[in-house]
Parts: sequence; structure tokens; C-alpha cells
Amino acid sequence: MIAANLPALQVVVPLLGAVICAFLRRGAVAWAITLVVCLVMPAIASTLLAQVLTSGPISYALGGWRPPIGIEYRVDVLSAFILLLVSVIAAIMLPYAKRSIEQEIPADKHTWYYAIFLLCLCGLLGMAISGDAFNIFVFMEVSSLATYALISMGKDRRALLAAYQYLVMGTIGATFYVIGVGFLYSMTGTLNLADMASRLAGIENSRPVLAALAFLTVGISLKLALFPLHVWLPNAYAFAPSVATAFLAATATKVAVYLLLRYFFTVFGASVIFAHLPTTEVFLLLSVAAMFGASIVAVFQENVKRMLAYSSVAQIGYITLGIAIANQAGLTGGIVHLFNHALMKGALFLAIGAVVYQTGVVKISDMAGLGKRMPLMMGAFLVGGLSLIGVPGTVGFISKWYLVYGALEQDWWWLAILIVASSLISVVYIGRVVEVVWFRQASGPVKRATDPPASMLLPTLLLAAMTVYFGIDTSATAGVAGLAADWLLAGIR
Amino acid sequence: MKLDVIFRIAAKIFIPFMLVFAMYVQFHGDFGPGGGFQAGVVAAAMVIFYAIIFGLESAQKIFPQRVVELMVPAGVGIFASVGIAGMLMGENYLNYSPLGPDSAHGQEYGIILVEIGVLVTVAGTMVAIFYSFMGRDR
Amino acid sequence: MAVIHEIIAHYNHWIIIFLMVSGLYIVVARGNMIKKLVGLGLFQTSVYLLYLSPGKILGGTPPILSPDYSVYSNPLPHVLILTAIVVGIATIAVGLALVVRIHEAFGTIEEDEIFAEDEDE
Amino acid sequence: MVLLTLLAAVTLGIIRMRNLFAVVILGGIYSFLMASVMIVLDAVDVAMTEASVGAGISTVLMLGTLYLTHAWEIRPVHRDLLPMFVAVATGAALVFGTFALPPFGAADTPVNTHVAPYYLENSIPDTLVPNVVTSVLASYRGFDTLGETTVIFTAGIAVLMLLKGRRELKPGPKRRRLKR
Amino acid sequence: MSADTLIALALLVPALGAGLIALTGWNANVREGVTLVSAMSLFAVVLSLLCRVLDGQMPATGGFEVVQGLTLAFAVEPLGMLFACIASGLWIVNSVYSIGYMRGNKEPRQTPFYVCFAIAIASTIGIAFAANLFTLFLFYEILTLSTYPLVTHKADDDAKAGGRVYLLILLGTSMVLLLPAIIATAVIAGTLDFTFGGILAGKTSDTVIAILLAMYVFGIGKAALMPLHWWLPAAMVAPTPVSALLHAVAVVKAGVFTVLKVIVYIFGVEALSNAGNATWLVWVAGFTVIVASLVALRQDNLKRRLAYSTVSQLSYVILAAAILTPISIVGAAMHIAAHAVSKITLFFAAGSIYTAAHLTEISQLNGIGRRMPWTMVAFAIGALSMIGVPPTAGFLGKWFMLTGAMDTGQWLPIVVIIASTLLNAGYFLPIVVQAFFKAPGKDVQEHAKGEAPFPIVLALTATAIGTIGLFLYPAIPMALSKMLAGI
Repeated sequence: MIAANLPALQVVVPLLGAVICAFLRRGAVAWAITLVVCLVMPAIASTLLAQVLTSGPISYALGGWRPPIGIEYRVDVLSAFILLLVSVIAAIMLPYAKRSIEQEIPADKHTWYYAIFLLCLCGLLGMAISGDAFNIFVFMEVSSLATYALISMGKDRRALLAAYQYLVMGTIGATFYVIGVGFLYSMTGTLNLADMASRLAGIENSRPVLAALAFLTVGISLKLALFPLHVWLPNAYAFAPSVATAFLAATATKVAVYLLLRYFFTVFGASVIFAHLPTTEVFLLLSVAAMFGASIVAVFQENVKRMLAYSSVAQIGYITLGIAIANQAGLTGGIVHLFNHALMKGALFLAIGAVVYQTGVVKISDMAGLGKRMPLMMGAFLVGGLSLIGVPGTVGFISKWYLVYGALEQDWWWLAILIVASSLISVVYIGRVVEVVWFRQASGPVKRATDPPASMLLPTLLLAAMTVYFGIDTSATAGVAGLAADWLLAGIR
Repeated sequence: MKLDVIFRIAAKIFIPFMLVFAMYVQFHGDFGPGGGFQAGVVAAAMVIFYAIIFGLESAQKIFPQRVVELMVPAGVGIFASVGIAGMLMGENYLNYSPLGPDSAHGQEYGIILVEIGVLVTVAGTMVAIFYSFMGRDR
Repeated sequence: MAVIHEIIAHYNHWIIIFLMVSGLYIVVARGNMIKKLVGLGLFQTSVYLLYLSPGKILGGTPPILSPDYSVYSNPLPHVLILTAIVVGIATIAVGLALVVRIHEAFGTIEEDEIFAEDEDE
Repeated sequence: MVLLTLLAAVTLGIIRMRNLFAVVILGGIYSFLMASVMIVLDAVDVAMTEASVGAGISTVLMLGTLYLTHAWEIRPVHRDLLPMFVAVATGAALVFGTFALPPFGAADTPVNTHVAPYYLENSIPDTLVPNVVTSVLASYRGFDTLGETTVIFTAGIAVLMLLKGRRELKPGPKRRRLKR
Repeated sequence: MSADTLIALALLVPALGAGLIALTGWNANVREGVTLVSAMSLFAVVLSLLCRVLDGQMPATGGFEVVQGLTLAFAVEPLGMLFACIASGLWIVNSVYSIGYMRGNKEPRQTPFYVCFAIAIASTIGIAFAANLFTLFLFYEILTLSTYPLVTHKADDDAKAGGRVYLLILLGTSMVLLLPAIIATAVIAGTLDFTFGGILAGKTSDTVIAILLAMYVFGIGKAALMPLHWWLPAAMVAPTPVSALLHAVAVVKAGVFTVLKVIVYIFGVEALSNAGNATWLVWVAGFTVIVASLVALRQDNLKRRLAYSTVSQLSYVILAAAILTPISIVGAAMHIAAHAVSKITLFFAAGSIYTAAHLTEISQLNGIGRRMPWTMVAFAIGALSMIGVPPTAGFLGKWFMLTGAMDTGQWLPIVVIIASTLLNAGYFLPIVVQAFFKAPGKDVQEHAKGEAPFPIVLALTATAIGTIGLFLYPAIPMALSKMLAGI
């Protein structure tokens, strides 16, 4: 009975967890509950992935109403992959969360904070698993509202501002999404994505559908911070509490990318997207702009969290580039980079979070001498950085390999060169930190700093280790990503 | 905030009616317009009305902050667990059919329960939000 | 002539679009945070019409079944919009709470002033 | 149609006004008009909600916020091209899309022929609930409603977290006031 | 022992050594003991592999597939064997030397130094035994990164500046040119395995081949082909043992080694010479040889002069490879070995002078030969080998290059080699002359009290002897080079 209802449980368990947390008063208990939930999630997700890999996509009719009458949960290779990604990241973050939240959030709000965290998780999972356009919107809003709250609790008062700006832009994005869905609904009369896809056949190029495509793309791109719609992201990541930053950076934008893939390839169909429309050109342009523009801005940041935030924008550029290349290798590169980037950015932000926890320092110039004081954390940071650069033996290299391979298969030499060239910029900004951290004498709060307690140490090191491991043994990541790519590209005729 | 007698009298007369109206909206929702959400809003409006006239403190005497705060998750809890109940009885999540003698009645009861859940959360949240705004010193 | 006819024919569309666009305009153009939120509200609310109008059937009645009617308007959009309204108010509430906190933290709710201030920092 | 025109007028007012109290009140009026439009469109439940929420709750909250902050908007000092561009672009896209939609009020559009009829026919047999909106809301698409309730829940927690307890942030340093 | 285990050992010994060194950092003697032991055991392993290769076997490991068509595999072929012998052999000497040098100059942070050094050696072995381009690239990058801390060892501003140039040029070229070239190769040829005769042969048009060749030779920045050579002088801020590592043992050798391997195993000598689109490479290499020598002529700082001489010597190898005849390939391989021993001798001498007398400029060295006879004799031998005078190793390489050029009647390489030989003489002999036959200048009288610490003298004597020994008994490297060239 449990097995049959796994798709529902994937979303409902965190929801119930949030409810329980909200009833509680003691932060520690709430943390324990959250931890349990977050440990159950990967189990469910991996089981689902296994089922999908063995016996094809799963369709789950909520309320027992067959789609399109009722709401359908649909688990395919790609969504299972995303589910696993999100839940694994959450599970890794949580042991870390306890101390850093104890330090950053006033004690009387811990239970609520964990509740919000679970709600955010619930929303993200809901977006990833749902097969119903409007249901996706609802859960998008759940996760967004939770995100605003998570961000707004940052110590720095500018966190409030960042949250507000994100709220405004996020809501515009969501509303655009609703408009797009509205057009599709009034043309097809259904909200179920699969049904929609079949009923769109023949009217792909009618004006409302094209308008819908435009609105959906813009709306989702706002959520995934596609250059130049990324302006909300740097402040949000820079001023949010460490855990929130790490978790969001690793998951939130990824789910949005998933939505984009979902609509592009399974609803509208790759033929519409890439044959008649300048989608490829637009996305190539924006992605390259992101890769270079954001990276260059990152070089000039003083606040290290901000720097990493801008580098996130650049990395998202790589992912969308994979969509634009739109052949097997390129798409695999984009999808696998979802996972890889989550790993490395998670490690980087957790390492910085530990620095903040131990020293309260976020300026690069103040981080002098940390290399000696916190060798393990800075080691993790270094690994993450190397992976950003794309050094072979790290996950970053794998993504880049596929992307360049895909670009060359399309005979886009210039693009191949651009991809690798852009990674040089990351050498500059990572190198900046490295020089300060290892080649300067410690001063100020750094003098007394040490590596953080195990509960924060281990998750960070685990992520760093995964960054290396999946850079060598990619059978799991790239394998699944490849399958997902095949499955998406099956739409191209 | 001090207001003159008429208001208070008016309120004393009105508020019970609002309560009744809320209940009507809640349970007549199956047959006429209305439902848990609207009812919740009306109920919340009642509390807000009361608080505006008799002041935040006296309002919180009747509807204590903590209770309101607990209502917020409680509703969702009810809703979600109704779904779980259906699941435990061997159906898909949120399938109410097994809740009643026959599928249709099951659905009906399920809907009523669910609407109550919505009512609780909505009312609780609205009041809680209002409290927090009012409680904020300028 | 045809143009005018066109405009008349689509009168409600024109209005709806005008409402949406002006809402959006307020959000983007105005620096006052409350005003922005009001604009956001307009924007969302006007989108509801986009859903509701296709569901209307001339000569239909509200979708509350009873023996004396046969033609009902489409209930599905109503449901969706109910949900949308709720989501909207939730967002507005959070936004307002943020505005209150921002006012406490910065002493103003004008983005221009805050940005000016951050430049000083 | 008249209502719609009124709506447009109100919107213009909102754009022009700089006294935020007036703006908020106009917002309330806007919601009431919107509600009546919805009644015209047979969406009675929606109308009811819009009236109670848009005109009721949100107005109250807005006023509360104004009470906690201040009520005058300074003249916007910058950015006029970008907003115009955004607005115009969006408008164009909307015009492009909307005008090719199926005609207003027709019964044979995909919207009215594909899924909806099922609800209208089976609401009673399936759930004994004559108000189809309720049955769809709570049963057929019950999960949406669960999600919606979750959204409320989230918002509630968020606001509580933001506003409960003493303010821990002091107002910022002396800042230079921009001219009103 | 099976081949797999031997190869695995060759990689693991230095890696484990690094770990042990890090653990034993608390005690200098233990730490350096560990260094020496691991160096020697590595050499032993390499030798036992050498025997097999000389028997004509080709030890190899099974591959581990990272990504479709991207495997991590090792195979020992002659050139790699030669390179491994050089690296592991010189590691011993260099460790001895480092002990004397680091202690003599009381350098700080010695433990990280030895650790990074061991890692660098490990990655060098990885490069030498790589069975395909991906594996090679992987260790190539690791080598760059692990030597970066060594270059910036002093951690002052010059060191940081030098380190930046070092990292940016090496990483930059490898990322922007080498990596795309590799991926393009994979796309075109469908494989990356080193196979004799080349994998690109006949797979694509000559223009693409030419483009790829350019991307490779310039992408392999470690080969220091002009105009991508200036990381080498920039890296001169490093302590002398590191310079030795860069110039003789690992880094630049890895560069030319890779170029050689790419030309032989990816493009294929035959294919290239038939296609005839490597002639421009002759020009570039020749240009580098001459110009670098001219620049060297004008350097007064000893180490900088040595650095530029390295730049020109490296281009000999590329030049030889670009001649594209089996015999010249032999010359290239031989020159790698010869240059290794002689250049390390020269650097040891320079470091010895710095340690003993703290002199860095050539103009200060008048008459130093009397104070430091061992050092300067060794220096003289190294210098002669650089010029290519028998009985030193340098002669062999140049000889085969010349014969190769003669056979194919390419006049340009001949001119280049002869001219540069004169230039070499022009910038090395004066040093020797002034060191021995001029009256000691005041710098020498003030600073040069006597010979450097014993380990240093020991090391540079050993390499000097090696320089001559290689000329007298060239059997083994010859054998390997001939296998490589397929004659």
C-alpha cells in the first residue's frame, strides 16, 4: 500500500512534517522531526527512480480521479532525477542546519523556520512531480513564499530588501506563468500536461499557443534567474542565512530549469520550439551573456557569498546552454550539470557558511589566513572551486565535456571555445580567494578560528567528496541524465 | 482605541450574526456559493471587527494568540490527514470514497471535513496575520 | 472601419489587457513599496478575467446544479481562480509584512531612498 | 462592459494618486467592481471570495501597513523607459495572443467541451454536491485546494516569523531624504 | 608481479609518499627520510617496468570508463618509459639536493614543499604512463595545480605575481586550446587512445588537421613554445629545487613529451609528413630556438639566462619532431633525456652558488671557480652538454636531429641548429671562462667562503657524471627512442 502511494508521500510527508513542526515549541524537537523527514525523502525518491528505470514512467491519480479529470502525479526519468537531487541535498544540509540556525535565527522562531524549510522542500518536490499545469503553479507559490521567508530571516537588514525584491519579481514570474497556462487552457480545455500536449497537436503554431510559450518562458526564466532576469538572485543569496543560501542555490533554480525542459520538450514539443522559433539563438545568446557577464561581475565582488551567487548565474548559463544545444550530448551536459552544480555550489556555500559561523566574516579581504585556521573547510572550498573551473577529476569537468562535445557535434567551434574560455574567468575569482586564504597572514577574528564541529564539517566534506567522486564515476549521474536526454529528444522528429 | 457606545452596541448585535453567517457559508457551501475559504474569511473578519472596536487585548482574551497560531497548521493537518485516511483504507491519496457507506457519501463527508480544515487554517491565518500587524508598535 | 469594429468586438479584451499592463507598469515603475504591492494586486486580479471570460457561456447560469436550469457556465476556471485569489492574498500579506519590517529597519519604504542609502554604506 | 470601463477608470486613478490611503481605498473599490464583473460571468463563489478578500482582508492589511509606515509616495525619480518597454511588450504579447482566442461566450470552445462537462454531469452522482465549484474544489481537484491551504499556512507562518516579537533591527542611520 | 600492480605501484608510491610526508611533518629527518625512501622505491619500480619494456612487452592496465568514450587507463610505451626513468631517477637526486638547499637557506614551510613535490612526481608518472589523451590531460592539470604552491613557495608579492602568470598561462592554454582539441579529436576519431601511426590519420581534412595541430602545440603551454613561453621566466621566483623540477624533471618535459606523443600517436608521423602541413611548426620552433637564445644572451641573472636557454632547448625537441622523420624523432627523445640531466646540473650549480655565496647575477661570478671548484666544473659540463659538445649527452640529440634534417634535405632546421649552437656557446662559455680564469671580484671575495653543503655538491656531481655517462652508455635511451620511432 505504501509502495503504491509513494508519489503522493513524496510531497505529503514534508507537508505533515511542517504541520507538526508548527505545533511544536522547542527548536531541537522540530529539527529532529525535520531531520527524519529529510532522511525519508531520498529513500522515497530513489525508490521511485528505481521503479521508473525498471518499469517506465509512473502515473498517480490523486483522489483516484483519472486524469485529466483529476490531478495527476507523473514520475519519469527526469522528474525522478530532480526529486532525488532535491531530497538528497536537503538530507545533507540538515545536520549542518542545526548549529548555524541556532546562531543566526532568534530562538523563539526555530520551529517556524524548520516548518518553512519543510514547506519549501514540499513545494519544490511538488513542482517536480506534478503533471498538472495549475497544480505546478500552486506548489511553485508554496516554495516561493517559503523562500521569501527563508531569505528574509538573514541577520543583515538588507536581507529584508532582498526578500522583498525577490517577492515582487517572483510574483510577476508566477503571474506570467499563470497567464501562459491560461492561454493553453483556453486553447485545449485541459490542465493535464500530457493531455495538453496531445491536444496541442495541429495548433502548435496558433497565436495563443505562441503567446503562451512566450509567457511561460519568461515566467519560468524569472524563477531560474536566466540572465538578464537574475537581478533578484545575488542579493537574495548574499544576505540569506547560510543554510538557506546553500539549499536554495543547490535546488531552487534547478527545479525551475526542470519546468522549462518539461514545457519545451514534452508539452510544446522540441519540433515547435527549435524548428520554427528562434529559441536556440535566444538561449545561446542569453546563456553566453550569463556565462561571461555574470562571471566578470563575480570577479569584482567583495562579499564572497555575492561572488558565489554571481557565479551561480553564470553556471545556470551553462545549463540553459545545454538546452540550446539541444542534441543528446549537449542536453545530457545541461541536465547532469543540474546535479553537478548543486554538489559544488552546495559545498562552496556550506564552507562559507562555516566561515561565517566561526568568524562572522563574509568579505574576501577579511578571510586572510583562513587556509591555516580552517584547513578542512577551505579544502572543501578549494575542491568546489576547482570544480567550478572544470578541472578534470571533478564534476565540473564532466558537464563541460558533454557541453563542448555537444557544441562540436553541432560544428559550433566558436561556442566550444567560448565555453572553455568562460571557465577561465572562474579561475580568476576562485584564485583571488585562494591567494587571500592561503598567502596572507591571519588577522582579526580569523586568528582564533578553527574548523567547525562535526555536524557542520561532515556534510560539507561529504559534498566535496561527492564533487570528486562523481567526477570520476559518472555512471549514476551522467547515465541517468543521458537517459533523460534521450527521452526528451524523442520528441524531435 | 476608545469608541462610543453605539459602536459597541452595534458590534454586540452584529458579531453573533456574522458568526451565524460564517457557519451558513461554511455548511451551505455544498448547495449555494460559499465554502470553507469564504467562511474562514468571514469568521476572521468577525474577530478583526471585534478587535478593532474593543481593542487588541480584549480580542486576544477571547481568541488567544497561541490558539490562533495553532489553528494555522491545524487546518492543514486536518485536510492532509483526511487524505491519509483515504490512503489507509486502500485508495489513492485524497480519495474520500471509503469514508462513507458508499462512494458518493464518502465523497460528501470527505468534502465537508476538508472544508472544515480549510476554514480552520484560513480563519486562523487571517486572524494571526491581523494580530501581528496590530501588535507591531509604530 | 474594420479596425473600429475589431476594437468594439474585442472591447473586453482591450480592457482586460489594459488592466494587466497598468498593474505591471505600477509594479515596475513605482519606487514606493506599498504602491508596488497594490500594482501587483491589480496585475493578478486582472489575470483572473483572462480565465473567467472563456468559461462564460451566454445564457448560462452559475454552476450550481438544479432542475430548472440546463446550461451552466464552466466551473473549472472558477475553482482555479479561487485558488489564485488565495495565493494572491497570501503573497500580498507576506509582502506587506516585509514592508513593515523594511520600514523599521531602514526608516523608509521608498526603494530610491534605500538604494541612495546603500550607496552611502 | 460599463463595469469594465469603470475598472479602467479606477486603475487610472490608482496610477495617478500619490496619497496611499486613497490608493488603497481605490484598490478596495476596484475589488468590488471586479467582484460584480465576476457575478456577470456567473462566477458567484469567486465573486464572493474576491469581495471578502480583495475588498476586505487585503484592504485592512494595507491600511494596517500604512498605519505602521507613512502614507505618501515620493515622486518616482527615475526609470521610465524600462517600465514602459516592459508594459508595452507584455501588452503586445497579450494582444497577439488574446485576439485569436475562441469567441467570447460560445459554448463549443475547447474549454467548455473537454473536461468541464464531466464535472457538470457527474458532480451529483459522484459526490452528491450540487455546487459543482465546491465538488471540483474539494474533491476532483482537491489536491490543488490542499496546496492552496498550504500556501495560506506558509504565508501565516512567514508573517508570524517576520512580525512576532520585538523588533530586533533599529532604524537605519540618518539618511538623505529625496525631494517630495 | 603483474604489470597492473607495477603500474599501480608507480602511481601509488609517490602518492602514498606525499601522505606519509604530510604525516611525518613534525620531524624533519623522518620526513626527508620518507622522501628519499619513496623516491628510491619509485625508481626501483620504474626500473622493473623498464626491463619488461626492453623485452618488447607493453605493460598496460585495464581501463575505467568515466564517461562514454572517456576512459582512465595506463599503458607503458617506450617514450613514456624514458620519461618515467628520467623523472624518477632525477627525483632521488633532486631530493638529496633539496635537503641541502632547503636546510641551507632555512626555507619556511618545508613540509608542504615536499608533499607537493611528491604529488607533482606522481602526476608526472601519470602523464608518462597515460594510455589515452584524457588520462594524460587529467594528470597534466594535476601537475599544473600541484606545482603552483611550489612556485609560490615564498608567498610574497613577487611569488604571487609569478604564480598568477604560471597558473593562468598553463591552465588557460590547456583549457582553451588543449581541451577543445582533445574533445574535437574524440568527436572526429571516436577514440582517444594512443595508437602508433595516429588515430586522426585519414579521418578528416588537412585543414582541420592543421588547426588541431596548432591547438595542440600551443595548447600544451608546458612546452613553452613562443609566444606562450613567459610563464617559465615568471616561475623563476621559485626556490632552485623547484626550478629544477620545472625545467628538468617534470613540467616542461611533460610539455614536450606530450607534444611528441600527440604527434606520434594521435596524428602519426607518416600522416603528418604526407599531409605536409607541419612545416609552419618548423618555422615556429626554429624562431623560438633562435629568439630565446638571443634573449638568453642578454640576461645577467643566472637563473633567467638558464630559463631562456630552456625555452630554446625545448623547441629543439619540437623542431626535431616537426622534421617528421623517424631518425629525428629519435633525436627528439634523446634530447629530452640529455637536456634533463644537463639542465638539472646547471640549476643545481646555480642554486649551489646561491646557497653558498648568495650570488645571483652572472657579472658577480668572476673567479668563483676557484672557491667552488666542484660546482663550477659541474656547471661547465652541463654548459658543454647544452652546446652539444662531445663527450656530453647534448651531442647525441643534436646529432640525430641533424642527420634527420639532412636525410629529408630540410635546410631550415640545419641552419637553426647550427646558429643556435653558436649562440649557446655564446651565452654559456663566458660564464665558465670568467668563473675560472678571471681574478675573483669583490662579490666573490666577500661572499664565496667555500663549497655549498655536502648534499648539494653530491647531487650536482652525480648529475654531471650522468651527463657524461649518458653520452658514453646511451644504449637504453637509444633502444627506447628507436622503439618509439619504429626503427
